[in-house]
Amino acid sequence: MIPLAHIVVLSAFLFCVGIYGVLTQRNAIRFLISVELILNAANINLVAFNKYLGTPDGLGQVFALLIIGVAAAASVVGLILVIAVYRLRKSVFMDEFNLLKW
Amino acid sequence: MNAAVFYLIAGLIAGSAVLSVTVRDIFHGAIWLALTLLGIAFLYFYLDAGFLGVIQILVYVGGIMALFVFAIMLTAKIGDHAIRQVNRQFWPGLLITATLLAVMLKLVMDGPWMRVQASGVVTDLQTIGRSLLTGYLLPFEFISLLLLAALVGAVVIGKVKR
Amino acid sequence: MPHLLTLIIFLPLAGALAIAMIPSRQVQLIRTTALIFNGAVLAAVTLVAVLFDRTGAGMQFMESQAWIPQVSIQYSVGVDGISLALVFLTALLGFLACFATTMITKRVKEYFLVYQVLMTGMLGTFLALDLVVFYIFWETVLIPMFFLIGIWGGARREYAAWKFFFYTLAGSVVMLLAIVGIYFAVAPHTFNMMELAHTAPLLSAGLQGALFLMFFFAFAVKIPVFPFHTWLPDAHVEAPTPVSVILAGVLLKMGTYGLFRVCVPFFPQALMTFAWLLGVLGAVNLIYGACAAFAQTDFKKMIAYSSVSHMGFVLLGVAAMNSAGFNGSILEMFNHGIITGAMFLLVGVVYERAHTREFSAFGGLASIMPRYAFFLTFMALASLGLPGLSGFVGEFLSLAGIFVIFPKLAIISAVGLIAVVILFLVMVRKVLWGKPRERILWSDMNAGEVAVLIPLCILTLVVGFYPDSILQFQQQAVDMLVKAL
Amino acid sequence: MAFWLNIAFGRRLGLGSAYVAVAASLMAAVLAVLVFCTLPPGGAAYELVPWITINGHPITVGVMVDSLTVMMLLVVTVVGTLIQIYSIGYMAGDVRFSRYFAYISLFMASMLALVLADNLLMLYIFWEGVGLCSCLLVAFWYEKPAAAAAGVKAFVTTRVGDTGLLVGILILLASGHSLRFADMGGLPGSDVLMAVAALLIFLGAMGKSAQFPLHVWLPDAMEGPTSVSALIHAATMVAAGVYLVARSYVLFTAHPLALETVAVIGAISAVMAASIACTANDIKKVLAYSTVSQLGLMMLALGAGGYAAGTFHLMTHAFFKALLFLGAGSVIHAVHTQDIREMGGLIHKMKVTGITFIIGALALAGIMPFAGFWSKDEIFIALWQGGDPVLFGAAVLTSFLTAFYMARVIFLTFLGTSRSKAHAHESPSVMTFPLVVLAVFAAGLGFIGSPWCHGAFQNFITGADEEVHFNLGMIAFSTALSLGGIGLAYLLIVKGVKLPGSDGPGRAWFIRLVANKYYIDEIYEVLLIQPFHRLCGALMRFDITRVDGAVNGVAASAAALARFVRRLQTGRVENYLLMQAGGALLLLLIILGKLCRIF
Amino acid sequence: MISSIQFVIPELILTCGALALLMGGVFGLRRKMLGFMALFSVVMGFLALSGTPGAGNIVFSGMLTNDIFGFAMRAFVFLAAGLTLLMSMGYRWPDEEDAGEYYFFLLAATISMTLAVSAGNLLMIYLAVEALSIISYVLACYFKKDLYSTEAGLKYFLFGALSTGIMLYGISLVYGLAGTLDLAGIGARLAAGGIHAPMLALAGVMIFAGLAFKASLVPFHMWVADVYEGAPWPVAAFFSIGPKALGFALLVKVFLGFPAFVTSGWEGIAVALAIATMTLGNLAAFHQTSVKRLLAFSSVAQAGYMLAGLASGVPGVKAAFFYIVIYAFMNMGAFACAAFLSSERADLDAFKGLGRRAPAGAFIFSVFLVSLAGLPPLAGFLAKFFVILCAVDARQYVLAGAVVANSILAFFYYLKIIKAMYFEETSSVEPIKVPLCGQMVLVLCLLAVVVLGLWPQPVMNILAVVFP
Repeated sequence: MIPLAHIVVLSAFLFCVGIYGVLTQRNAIRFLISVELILNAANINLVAFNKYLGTPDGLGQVFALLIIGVAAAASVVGLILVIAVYRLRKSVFMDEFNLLKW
Repeated sequence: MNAAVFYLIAGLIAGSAVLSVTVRDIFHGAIWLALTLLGIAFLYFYLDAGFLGVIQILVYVGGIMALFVFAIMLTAKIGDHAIRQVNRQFWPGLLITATLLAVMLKLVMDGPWMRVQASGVVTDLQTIGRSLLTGYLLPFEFISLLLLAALVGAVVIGKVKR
Repeated sequence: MPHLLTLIIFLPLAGALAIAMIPSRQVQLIRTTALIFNGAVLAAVTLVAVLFDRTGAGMQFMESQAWIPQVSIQYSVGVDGISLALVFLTALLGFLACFATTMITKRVKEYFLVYQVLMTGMLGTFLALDLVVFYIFWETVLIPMFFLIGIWGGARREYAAWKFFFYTLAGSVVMLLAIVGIYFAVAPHTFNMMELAHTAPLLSAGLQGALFLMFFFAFAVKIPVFPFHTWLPDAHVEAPTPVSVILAGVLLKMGTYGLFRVCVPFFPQALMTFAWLLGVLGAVNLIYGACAAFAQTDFKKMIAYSSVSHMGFVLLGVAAMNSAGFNGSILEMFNHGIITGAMFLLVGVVYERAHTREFSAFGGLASIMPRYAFFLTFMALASLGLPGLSGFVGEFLSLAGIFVIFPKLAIISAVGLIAVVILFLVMVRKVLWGKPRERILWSDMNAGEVAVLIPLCILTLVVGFYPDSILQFQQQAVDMLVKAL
Repeated sequence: MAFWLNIAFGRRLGLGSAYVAVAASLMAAVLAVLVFCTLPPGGAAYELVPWITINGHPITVGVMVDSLTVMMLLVVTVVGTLIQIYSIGYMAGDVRFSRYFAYISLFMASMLALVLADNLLMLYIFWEGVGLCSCLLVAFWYEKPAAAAAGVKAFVTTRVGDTGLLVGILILLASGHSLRFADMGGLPGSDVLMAVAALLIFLGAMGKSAQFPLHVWLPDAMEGPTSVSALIHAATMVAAGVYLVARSYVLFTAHPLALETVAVIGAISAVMAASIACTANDIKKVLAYSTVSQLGLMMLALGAGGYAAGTFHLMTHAFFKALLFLGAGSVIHAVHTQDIREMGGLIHKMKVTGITFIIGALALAGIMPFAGFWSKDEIFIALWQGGDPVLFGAAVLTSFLTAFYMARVIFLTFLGTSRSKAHAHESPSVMTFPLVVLAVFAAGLGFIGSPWCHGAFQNFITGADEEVHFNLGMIAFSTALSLGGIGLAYLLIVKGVKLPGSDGPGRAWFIRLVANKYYIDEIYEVLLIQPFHRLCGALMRFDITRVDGAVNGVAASAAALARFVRRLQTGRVENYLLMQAGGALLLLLIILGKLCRIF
Repeated sequence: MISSIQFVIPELILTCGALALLMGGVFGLRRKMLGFMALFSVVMGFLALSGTPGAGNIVFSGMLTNDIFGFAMRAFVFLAAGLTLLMSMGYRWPDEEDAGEYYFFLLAATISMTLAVSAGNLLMIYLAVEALSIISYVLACYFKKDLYSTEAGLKYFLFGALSTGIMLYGISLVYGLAGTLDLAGIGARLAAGGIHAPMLALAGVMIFAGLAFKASLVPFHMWVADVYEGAPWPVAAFFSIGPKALGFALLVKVFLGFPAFVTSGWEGIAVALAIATMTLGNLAAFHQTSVKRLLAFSSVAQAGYMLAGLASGVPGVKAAFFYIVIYAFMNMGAFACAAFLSSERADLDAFKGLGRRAPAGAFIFSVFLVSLAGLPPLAGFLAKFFVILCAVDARQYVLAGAVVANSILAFFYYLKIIKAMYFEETSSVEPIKVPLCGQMVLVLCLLAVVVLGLWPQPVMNILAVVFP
């Protein structure tokens, strides 16, 4: 099989893509997409470590499972916040929300 | 053979992930994200985590993606290509990302995981089930509270009084 | 009276509570209450002075109570010859300034409330024997003073209040660091000043020097020593008259008292090293203050700068490191409190009538206000160090002390004293002499104003003619300090 | 001891009225006479109360009485009493009549205490006390700007000298010596420090006795009431400087340099002031410069070793100069001007004043047998014996000029024709009585120092027992000198003879120089006063812009920094995210760098 | 298992309370009634806490640890929740909408925090923190029709989602490195050595980022001011004490609990961050005119002082937690005063003349502000004093200097409020009334600040037990 490191490289890449999206994209929904990528990168790690390190109680997979649930919850709240703001301002672009500053 | 499958899946994941955050159209981005998540599900299958793969497809591709599409539909005009998608800190952002990637890749390649090979232990569904109800009972219970809170939160914020 | 000192410290605070109970409309009652409590403090302090054992060098009336034993902080108070004079000064000026508070008409209740808190802070500072307690009282003074200047002050009161607050705060936080530093430097760790007087001198020279300079900075701001003095003119000028009296009379002494309580006994080696610095700063203060004062057109500002000048003598006395210097220095503190306190009262008297403090508005007041002329001349003479009045004794002792060590500085200071003389004589000439300006129909000082000044005049005379009346209290303590050096 | 009663009386009763003051000083005078009668040979000293301890040296309040003290006591009390009597008339009608007597009494008390003090510090204290009274009395008519300024000038200028005295005291203290006059004999003679101390003490004396270059205050001090000028600026206080030198004479005699300095300064003052007096037109200014000149003469005598001569002249001078001032006061009282060019022929209207004034003038000019003659004669002898021709010449010149300007004053004021429009009249008897008494003293006092009394004074003051002999040559010489001066004045003033070459340009500048008092005031103005004002102004600006500016600068820079930091909070969340990610990355790099030992 | 259940009885009580509140909200109970219910369940939970079994047992297979630190922190969380509830009950809400949900969220957040502070497993820590975060986003957005409140919620979410995402990735790396997420297990693995240090540093920084976000340390503090300003006053007050204390507790748990985590490469980091945090916080507050923003930045600066304690060795931890306890009272008091005396997003002008209009309120507010600034003899001084003491003891002189220098800076803006209240006058003289619950929270905090300033023994004794 391929070495563990290669899978971690994949997850690291995914993580960085997520960071890239977070840092450079204006659209709040794109931000959510990026965060999903970050969470999935962590999940890949967890599953891979679980497989390679062989945790007997399946911690990695259990954690990943829980994270999927959390990610769902976070997405829900995140999207509803985006929509709440959109309702008031008709915009989803993060750099336009700067009433609160200084 | 095995390795080739992995690299194929990895290529799929990486490529669609990049596209999901770079394509101009947010809707397309969501589609690419779905593809990424699907690829990750395949990866789970590849890593002998079939249950997780199924859940990934069900929850993410089925549930969360639907949410995304709804949200996009509610907020954006499809095909509005004229609007800039990249903010004003593209270069610093890219720089940070690139540095981070370089550091992480270097660390991973130097790290202990190059030599680690897969153990024989296979986490099957029973193991997961047993763990969730014994050792990880509290998180399992707690996440229900979390979901409830998120749900209530979504309702509170989302509902509009007529 | 086992808890006499504690009583003294917290009596004003009790007064504050009592005042808080009175509805703010009952101005006269509030005033009377404040006066009663301050009078009680004065009485208690007098009692301490009477019971004080003049042959004892150590602390008397000591009280000690563990407070935060984890870091060995004690509530510890006591009085010795050095602090006694200052406590008496505080109580006296506190009482008189309270009595002289007639010009405050707005927010009287709040005024006396913070005034009482201020009193507690000042008395506590002079009586505390634990560095942390000392620091606490020291800082307690800041906020009331900030209010007193900022609410009841003159035109630029806010600026003055800010400046006062931050300048002195900057000094005191450095002191806090030094306090913590000395705590860890000595073995066993302690904040107790009495123990520190024994253990701190054993520290290495470098450490002593560093801690000394930190403490000195804190005190220098308060004293104030050039070039850290610029808060003083602003604060003094903007503060209402009774507050100026307290500010000049007592607050500045907190700094000099700190020198005696901390810098001298704890860091004898560092004192030897930096005595020249103190001396030079003292001389600079003396001359610089007098010259800057001379150029002022504002009566009150001039007095304020003259305070800077007088504080130079205190520094010179400390730098002398001998009995004459110390005695002179402590006496000068006391005298300056009395004299400058009276000076500010006198400035207040004309300000209330003229509503300006510019010299150009005055002139020839001797003809229309003879009583005022008497008091102003008297105090000006005391200020310029006329022998026979108290100012001279302190100055002479300081000079005699410093001459032994730094003769050149003493000579420079003696010559600089001429500037002080010019300063005050010219002031008298500008304010009192000459032809009175037209349309001035100011009344002479009333009985109340005279009553406040008379005790101060008497003290000035008594100390001037018979310095031992004060010196006898401090002699033993000073001897002990000198011996420890 | 009863002397302290003097002080107590003077101070306590002074505030009442003139009569109380006069009574008090009269009592003091009586007591002084008593002291004189009971004085034990060699003097007596009484230590009374411990005052302060300076570095282990106890300073006590004490009284020292010896012949010098007694002489001063007598002078002060007698002259003081007479002048106070005179003042009752002179100051009549002044709004601050009682305050005047309060000040005078305070002065008397301080002066007596000064004379009685047994150590330098006590002396210094009352030294300043008399200075203060002088200042207050000079500025007594403070409504006049000139008077107010003169008061300040008097105090400040003497204070410059006092600073020297103070430092001198400090030197003595610091080198561990006693400040008591009685112990001064035991000081180490060769010590340079002691010479410095002596010179500094002399600086104090210079200030008080208005010696060059600190004499400038005395002429200005004439702004005060004339009776004050008589008491303080002629008879007593200014003599305190001479007294101080005499009192600490042992300190000076031990150091030739110190003594020479005294003599030289005295000589310069004597000649310079005498020359100025010749050109002054204000009667009080003439007398003031004359005082400076005579004090210089005393200093000269002391400096040349003529201890007895100096003190003798001090005493006689006190009487006749007080007389002159009072006479001048009487004149001013009558004609309401001080300019001698506007007087003349007053002797006809003011007989008593005129005659007594002339007696005083003759005494001052040194005409036999008036008091001044004998004391000046003593000085001449002392200088002659001192052997320095320059100093002797200076004394001679002074003496000549003295005779000249006194004659000038008399010719212009009392003789000749009246040029005054004012209706002059004789002063009331309360003023003329002291004049007469003083005139008696001025005329007769010299005899106690004359060979006819076998040099009673000299022996009294030095404690020695020597016979004084007539020195006929010297008598003739000095009499001729004085007469010469008077004659010259007669020629110039009365006859209007012009000196050859006096119109020439070469002389003009000299006369202008003298008439402008050698420009010393102007030099001070340029060299000291203006720079001081400029310095103060500069320091104030420095204080505001630099010292305070630095403080405000710190605050301002903190505020500016805060403004910048606040702007970091842009309100744009992507900036926050960038900060966050960048910060974390930076943290990571630092830690990794440390791990790899890069840093 | 029984003991595990016993251990979480307080949380169970809270859960029941939360559900009851949800129901109560649905049935339209008044806000005040709901408030009492919430307070009741918090009090009951607090009482139940004292009945939990003694330290030492394994709880939920190590998901939670039953130790004295966790116990004390849980008690603290209850205290913070109680104060927040009291303040919420005293606050003048604009309407009755979503009242039940509001208290539900508060209780749910409390549960998350109590579980987080007693967690024994990174998995549990992550879940609890994430739950708290999600609830916080909603709370910040509570005024959902308000531009500011929604913006605050969204910003909080955007910042928080990234932070917790990064933390999660770090946790996954720790799993890969140690093979377990159990804190004790990780500790053992770290102690055994042989772990790839750079990778551990990467994981450490990532976890740190997530926790520092909660504790609002620079550079993870940027959200604080915006979120506080947009959120309702009681919510902002809650954020400033609850999640912040949680962040510190977890930092201690993860980083200081297992020194191997931070042995290599981390020297000086905490000191630098502490200095940066207090300085930037104070500087940013310097020119603020919005009082809530000002207090928000002040809370950032205060976090810097706490971190200064943590950066000063073992005794410093004690000092830091002493600080946190005192801070909870004084900051809550300050927020409550500001909330009761002004309105949402009030600026300094709104405080003019309060010395007249609400003498008692203005006085108490001044006490809190002065205590926050660290002036004796109030508790805030002692807290700062102990931190400085520990910093000097640990030879962190620069740190100690920074603390005192910053306290000067801080005085400036605290005094600005006091100045507005006392020095300046307004035309309006109508008195301001504070409701009873509000008075209670003010008096409670005031007593704590004054009494603990003069007599800090109770807190010190507890801390002596917690950190032996």
